[in-house]
Amino acid sequence: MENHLLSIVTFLPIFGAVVIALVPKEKLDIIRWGAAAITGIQLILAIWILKVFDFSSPDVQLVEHYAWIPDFNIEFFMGIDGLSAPMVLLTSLLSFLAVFTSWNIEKAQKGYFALFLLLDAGMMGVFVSLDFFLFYIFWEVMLLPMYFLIGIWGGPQREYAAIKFFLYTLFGSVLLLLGMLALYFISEPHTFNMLILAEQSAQFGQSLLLGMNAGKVIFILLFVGFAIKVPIFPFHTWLPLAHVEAPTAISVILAGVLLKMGTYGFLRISFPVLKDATLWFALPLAILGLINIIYGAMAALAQRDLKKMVAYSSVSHMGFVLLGMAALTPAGMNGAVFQMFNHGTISAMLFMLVGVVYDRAHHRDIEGFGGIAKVVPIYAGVTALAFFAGLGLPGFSGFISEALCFIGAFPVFTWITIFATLGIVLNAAYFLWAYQRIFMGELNSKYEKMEDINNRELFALIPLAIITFFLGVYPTPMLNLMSSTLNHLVEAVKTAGMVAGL
Amino acid sequence: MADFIFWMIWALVVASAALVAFGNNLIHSVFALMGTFLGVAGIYIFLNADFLAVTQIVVYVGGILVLLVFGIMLTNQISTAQISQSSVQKGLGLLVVLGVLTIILTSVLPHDWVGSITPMAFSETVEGIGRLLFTDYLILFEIASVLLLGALIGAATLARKEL
Amino acid sequence: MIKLALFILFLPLLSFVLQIFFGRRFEDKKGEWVSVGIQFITLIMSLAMLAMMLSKNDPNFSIEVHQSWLDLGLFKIDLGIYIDNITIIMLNVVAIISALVHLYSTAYMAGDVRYSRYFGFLGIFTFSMNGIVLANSLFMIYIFWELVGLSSYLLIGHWWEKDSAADAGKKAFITNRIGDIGMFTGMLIIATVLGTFNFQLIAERIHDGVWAANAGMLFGGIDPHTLLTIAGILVFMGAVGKSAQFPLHVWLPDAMEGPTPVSALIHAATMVAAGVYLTVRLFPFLTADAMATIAFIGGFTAIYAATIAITQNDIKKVLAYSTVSQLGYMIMALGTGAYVAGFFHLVTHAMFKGALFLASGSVIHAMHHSLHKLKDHDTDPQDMRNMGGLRTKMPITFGVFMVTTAAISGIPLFSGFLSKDAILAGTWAYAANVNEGWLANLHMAWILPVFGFGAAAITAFYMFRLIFMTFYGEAKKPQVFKHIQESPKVMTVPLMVLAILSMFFVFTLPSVNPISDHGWFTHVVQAPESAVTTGPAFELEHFEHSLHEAHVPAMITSILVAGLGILLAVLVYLLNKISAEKLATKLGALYRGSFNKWYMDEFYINGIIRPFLKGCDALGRFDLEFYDHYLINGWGRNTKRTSKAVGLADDLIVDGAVNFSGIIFQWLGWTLKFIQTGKIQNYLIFVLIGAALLFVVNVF
Amino acid sequence: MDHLSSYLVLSAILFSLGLYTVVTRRNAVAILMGVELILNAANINFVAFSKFVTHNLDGHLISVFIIMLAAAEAAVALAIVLNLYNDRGHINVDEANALKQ
Repeated sequence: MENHLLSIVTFLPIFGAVVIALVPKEKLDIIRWGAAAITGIQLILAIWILKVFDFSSPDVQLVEHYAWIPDFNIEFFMGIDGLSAPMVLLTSLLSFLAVFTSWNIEKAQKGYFALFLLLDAGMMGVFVSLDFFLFYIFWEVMLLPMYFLIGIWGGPQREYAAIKFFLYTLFGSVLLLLGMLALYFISEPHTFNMLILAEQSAQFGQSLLLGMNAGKVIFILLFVGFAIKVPIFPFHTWLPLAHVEAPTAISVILAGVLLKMGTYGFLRISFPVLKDATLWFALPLAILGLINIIYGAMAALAQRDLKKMVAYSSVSHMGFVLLGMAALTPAGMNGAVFQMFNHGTISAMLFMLVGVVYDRAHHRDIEGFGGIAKVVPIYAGVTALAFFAGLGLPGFSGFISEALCFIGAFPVFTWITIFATLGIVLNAAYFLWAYQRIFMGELNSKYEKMEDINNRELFALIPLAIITFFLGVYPTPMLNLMSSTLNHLVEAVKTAGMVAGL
Repeated sequence: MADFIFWMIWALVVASAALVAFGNNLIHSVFALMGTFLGVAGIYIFLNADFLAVTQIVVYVGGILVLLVFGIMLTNQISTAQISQSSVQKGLGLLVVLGVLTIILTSVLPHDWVGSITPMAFSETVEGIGRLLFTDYLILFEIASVLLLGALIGAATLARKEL
Repeated sequence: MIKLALFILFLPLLSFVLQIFFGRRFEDKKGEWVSVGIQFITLIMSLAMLAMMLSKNDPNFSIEVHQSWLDLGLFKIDLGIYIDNITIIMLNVVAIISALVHLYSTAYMAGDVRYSRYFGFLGIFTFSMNGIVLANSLFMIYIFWELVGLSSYLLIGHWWEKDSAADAGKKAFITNRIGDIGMFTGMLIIATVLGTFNFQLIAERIHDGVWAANAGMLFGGIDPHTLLTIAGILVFMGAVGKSAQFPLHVWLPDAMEGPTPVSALIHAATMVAAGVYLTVRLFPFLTADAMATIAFIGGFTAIYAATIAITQNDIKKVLAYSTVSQLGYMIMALGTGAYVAGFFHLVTHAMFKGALFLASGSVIHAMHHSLHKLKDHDTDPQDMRNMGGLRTKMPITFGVFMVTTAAISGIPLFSGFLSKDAILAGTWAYAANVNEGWLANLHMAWILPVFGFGAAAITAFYMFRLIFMTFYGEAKKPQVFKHIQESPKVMTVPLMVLAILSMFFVFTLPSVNPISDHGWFTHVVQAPESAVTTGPAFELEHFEHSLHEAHVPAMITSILVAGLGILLAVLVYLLNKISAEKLATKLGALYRGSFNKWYMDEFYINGIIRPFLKGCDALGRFDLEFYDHYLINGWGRNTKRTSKAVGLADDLIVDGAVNFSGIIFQWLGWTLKFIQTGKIQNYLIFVLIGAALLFVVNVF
Repeated sequence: MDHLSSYLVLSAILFSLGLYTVVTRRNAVAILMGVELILNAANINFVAFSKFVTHNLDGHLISVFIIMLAAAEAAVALAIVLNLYNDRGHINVDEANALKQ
C-alpha cells in the first residue's frame, strides 16, 4: 500500500464524490459525514505519508511511475519531496476542516459535497504530479468544481464572480498550456517529465522561440499562468470578488490551498526547469512581491467588507512568499514555502471566522458592528488570536516565515526588503483597526442577542490555531521537512547561473 | 442456380427496403422490413456467415420487429386498419441521399480491395466467434452485457406510466 | 542559575495560561491569588539571583546558554539566555514592580468585568518582559519585544468599551511597530553582514574585523563605518518606539487609558525601559555618530516632554509626560557614554515612577469611590482641578508621593538625585570633552547639558505643582472630599515598599554617602568596552576621566535648578503669589502649545494618517472601480464588442453574397434559415450535406 | 455472388434507403425502421469484408455486437416513443422540436 499512497490520497476523494453522488439527496447526514470521513481518511493518509517520508533526502519519494500515453511520452508520474509534502498536508487538513465549515450549506448539499471532493482530488493531484501533463490535467480538474461551487452556492453576485474567476484562470491555463507544449517540443526526447525537464534546463536557455530566448519566453508564459493563481499584482482582481461571493468553506480552500498552487508552480516547474530565466526574472519577481505586500495591505486598509479585507490581506501575505523565493537564498526559500503553509492555516482561520460572524449577522460590514466582544467573548478571543497570527506576531508561525523571507531577501534585494518591512506596520494597522471597529467600543444594540461561536465551528478552528501556535514556537519539524529539498533547489539554480555566467 | 437465388434475394432486399422507405402504409412498411431482414439473413448465408444468419433471424425478426409492431400498435388506435404515414422534405432528402449514394459507390467500387479475388470460405463460424468472444473481445463482451442491462433498466424505467 | 532564570521566565506564562483558561471559574474564589503567588515566587527567585550576584561581586560575570531553534542547514537561529549583572538587576526590577502591582491590583481592580483576564495579561506581560531581559540575541529580543507590545495592547485596551481606550491600544501597537521596522531592518543589516544575531558574537565579530570585511556587500559597497552607524541607529529606532522617544512618543500619554497599575508596571517602570535596556545591550557596537544621534534624541525628548507636563491637568498625563522625559534622560545618558548613569536611572526611575503611578492610582481610586457614592459620573476622577487638600485624608499616599517626588526632582538623600546627577555630569563631561560624532562640531554638544538641566528644573516644577494641586490647598469639591478615604493595606503596602526603594542608600550600600553614587551598584555595573573598530568609536577612558571632573559642578548646578523649579512651584501653587492663569495668558502661544502637546497628535493625524487613509481609500477604489471594472472588465467588454463587429461583418458579407451570386447561395441562405428548426431530421440533412461537401473537397 | 462489389452495392443501396427513411419520415417508429436498415447495411459490409478482404472472423464479431446494439437501441427508443406518445398524443418527430427554444 505504501507504494500507492499518493494515488490513493489523490483518487480517494473522486471515489468519495461518486459515492456521495449515489446517496439519495434527502440523507443529509450520510452525505456530510461521508464527506467528513473521506477527507478524514485522506488526512490520516497524508500524515502517514509524512511518516514514511525521509526528511533528510532532497529527492522525490513515494514515486509512482507508469507509462500512460506512450505515443506522446506522457507518464503517470507521482511523487513528493520537501516542497510538496507540506502542501499535501495542508490540502488534506484544510479539506477536512472545510467540510465542517460547510455544514450549514442550505441547498443542494449532495452536489456541493460531491463537487467539493472533486476539487479536493484536483488540488491533491496538482501537488503530487511530477509529469507536467498530469499536473495540467489536475490543474484544470480543479477549476471546474470551483466554478460551480462559487457560481451556485455563492453570495448575491456569485455568477459574475464565478465567471470572472473562471475566465481569469482559463486565460492563465491557456498560457500555461502553451508554455508546457513549448517545453515539450524543445526537450529532447520530447517529454513532460518534470525531473527530466529540469535536467535539460540548459537547453531551454539556449534554444530560440519566436526569435527570442526560449527559456525567457516560456518563463513569462508560465509566470502569467501561475501569477493569476497567486495572485500577483496586475492579475489579482478576481480574488477579492471570488472570496467575497464564495461560501465560507470555499473561501477557506481558495485562500488556503489554491493561492499556493501559483507559487508552488513557480518552485516546482519554473525555477528548476528554467534556471537561467529564473535568475533573469528574480528582480522583477521581488518587485512584484513588494507591490503585492504594500498594495494588498493598503487596499485592505480601505475595505469596509471584512471578507474583502481578509482577501486583500492574502494578496499582501503572498507578497512575502514572492519576495522570499525571488531572493534564491536558503533562508528566503524556506521562508517562502513556510509562509505558503502558514498563510494556508492562518487565512483559513480568518475566513472561517468571517463566516461565523456572517452566519449570525448576515452582513460583513466592518462599520456595522461594534462592541460585540461583550456578547461573544470566545469568538472575540479566537478572532484576536487569528488576527495577531495574521499580523505576524512572534509566537505564531507567520512571524517566523515572514522574518525568514526578509532575512533571506535582504542581502539580495536590500532596498526592496526595506520597503517591504512597511508591510509589517500596515498589516498591524488594518487588522487592529478592523478588530477595534468590530469588537470594541459600545455594544451595538442590534447584536445584543448574538450567539457565541459553537462547538462545531470551534472544532474547525482549534486545530489550525494549535498548528499556528506550535509552529510559531517550534518551527523545526516543518522546516526540516522542506529544507533539504529547498536548499538543493537554491543550489541548483545558483549553480546554473554560475555556469551561464550570470 | 446459386447465382439466381443470390440475385433474387438481392432484389428482394432492395425492393422491400424501398417499400420501407417509400411506402405510404406503416403496416406495409413493417412487413416489408421483415422481408428485408430475412433477405439479409439470406445474404449472410451466401457469405458463409451461418451464425449471423441465425442471429439475424432470431434477433431482428423475432425481437426487434415484434417490438416495432408493438410500438405501432401502442401509438395508434387499433381500429385504424390503414395506418398511413407521411413524409417531409422528400425532394431535398432524395437529392441528398442520392448524392450520398453516388459518393459511396464512386469511392467504393473503383477501389482495388486486397484479397478480394480469393474469397475465404468459412466452413463453420460458430466456434470461431465463440472463441474470439471470450478471448480478444472479452472486455467488449462484458461492456455489451452491461449496456444491455442498462438498456433493460432504462427501457423499463422510461416505459413506466408515472415518470 | 540558568534553571532559576528559566523558572523566572516561564512561571508568569503559567499564570497567564491558568487565568485565561480557568480564571473565569475562580473569579469569585480568590483565583487571582494564584497569579499573585506565582509573582511573589518569581520575586523570591530573582532576589536569590541578586544575592548570588552580590556575593560574587564580579563586574565581568556572565553566563550564556543557547539552543538551536531554527536550522535550515545553511542558515540557523539559536535562542538562548544570557545572564550578566545587568540582566539580574533588570530581572529584579521587573519582579519587584510586577509582584507589587499584582498585589496592588487585587484591590484596585476588584469587581472589574474582566478581572481574571487582567491578571492573565499581567502574567504574559511579565513573561515577555523577562524574555527581553534574558535574551541573548537581537532576534530573541525582537520576539519578546513584539510580545510586550501585544500585552501592552491588551492591557491598554482592557476597558475597550471606551473608544478612547481601544484607540489608545491600537495607537500604541502601531506606533511601536513603526519603530520596530527600523529595529528589524537594523537587525537584517547586522545579520547579513555578520551572520549572527547573538550579542556576544556580534561584538566579537565586529571587533575581529568581520564587519569591515563584509559590509561592502550591501548598498553597493557602502563604507563599513557608515553602515555600522546606520545599523545602530536603525536598531535604536526600536527603542525610540518602545521607550516613547520623540517623535514616536505620542502613544505613551494615550496609553494612560489603561488601568493605573498597568501604567505603573508597563508604561512607567518596565516595558518603556526596555528601549533603554536595548540601547544598553547595543552600547558596545554604537559608533560615535550613532551615539551622538541617540544622545540628541534623548535630550530633546527630555526637555520636550517636560514642557508638556507643566500644563496638563490630568494627574496621570502629567506622570506620563514625566515618564517620557525621564526616559529621554536615560537615552541621553547612554548616548553621551554615561552608561552606568543611564542604567542606574532606569532602575531608580522604575522604583519612584512605579510608586508615583501607584500612588496616583490610590488617589484616583479614592476619588472614584467617593464619586461613585455621590452617583456623580460626570466628574473626572483623574483631573487635578477636582482634588486639593487630600493630604489629611490620605496620609500614607501623601507621604509616598512626597518621597518619590523628591526622588524624581533630584533632591539629595533620594535615589533620583544620584542617578540624575550622574547623567547631568555625563552630559557636562561629554560637552566639554567630546571630539568624535557629529555633535562635536561647533560646540553643539553643549546643547545636551542645556536640555538636561532645563528638564531638571521643569521636572521639579511640575512635580511639585502636582503635589500642591492634589494634596494642598482648599478642596475644590467639598462634597467629594468628604467621602475620600485612604486606600486599603494591599494598596498602601506596595506604595511604602517602593518609597523605601527610592531612598539613596538602597543603591549605595555598603557606603552611605548621600551625594556619591559609589556602592554596590556602580561596582557591578560597568561600561563595556566598545567593539567598534571600523572608525571613530566612543572613547570611554577619556570620558570617564572628564566625568570625574564634571561631577561636582554638575551636582551643584543640578541642586540649584531643582531648587529653582521647586521655588517657582511653591510661589505659584502653594502660596499663590503668582497667578497661574495670568501666567498662562501672558505666555499665550507658548501655553497653548504646551497644553496641546505642541500639536504633535494633530500633526500626525492630519498630516500623515488621514492623507494616508485617503490614499488607501483611493487605491481601493482605483483597484475596484478603475482597474477591475474599467480595465479588466473592459477587456471582456471589448472582446464582446469585437465579436459583435465580426459577426456583423460576417452577416453583411454573407448577405451581400446572397444578393450577389445566384441560386446556389440563395438556396444555401434558404437552408440556413432552417438551421434553427429544432428538427432532428433537418440537422441530419445538414450533416449529410456537410459530409458530402467534405468528401468532394477532399477528393477533388 | 462471388464478387465483393455485389455486396457493397447492396449495402450502399440499403444504407441510402435507410438514410432516406430517417431523413423524411415523420413517424418515429418509421424512423426507427430506417435506422435498422442502416445497421443492416453496415452488417453486410462487415461480413462481406470479412470474407473477401481480411479473411478472419473479426467482422462477424462486430456484426454480433451491432445486432445486440440494435436490440438495445430498439428497446430504449421504443420506450421513448411511448413516452412521447403519452405526452403529446402523437409521435410525429417534426413537431417534437423543443430543442428550438
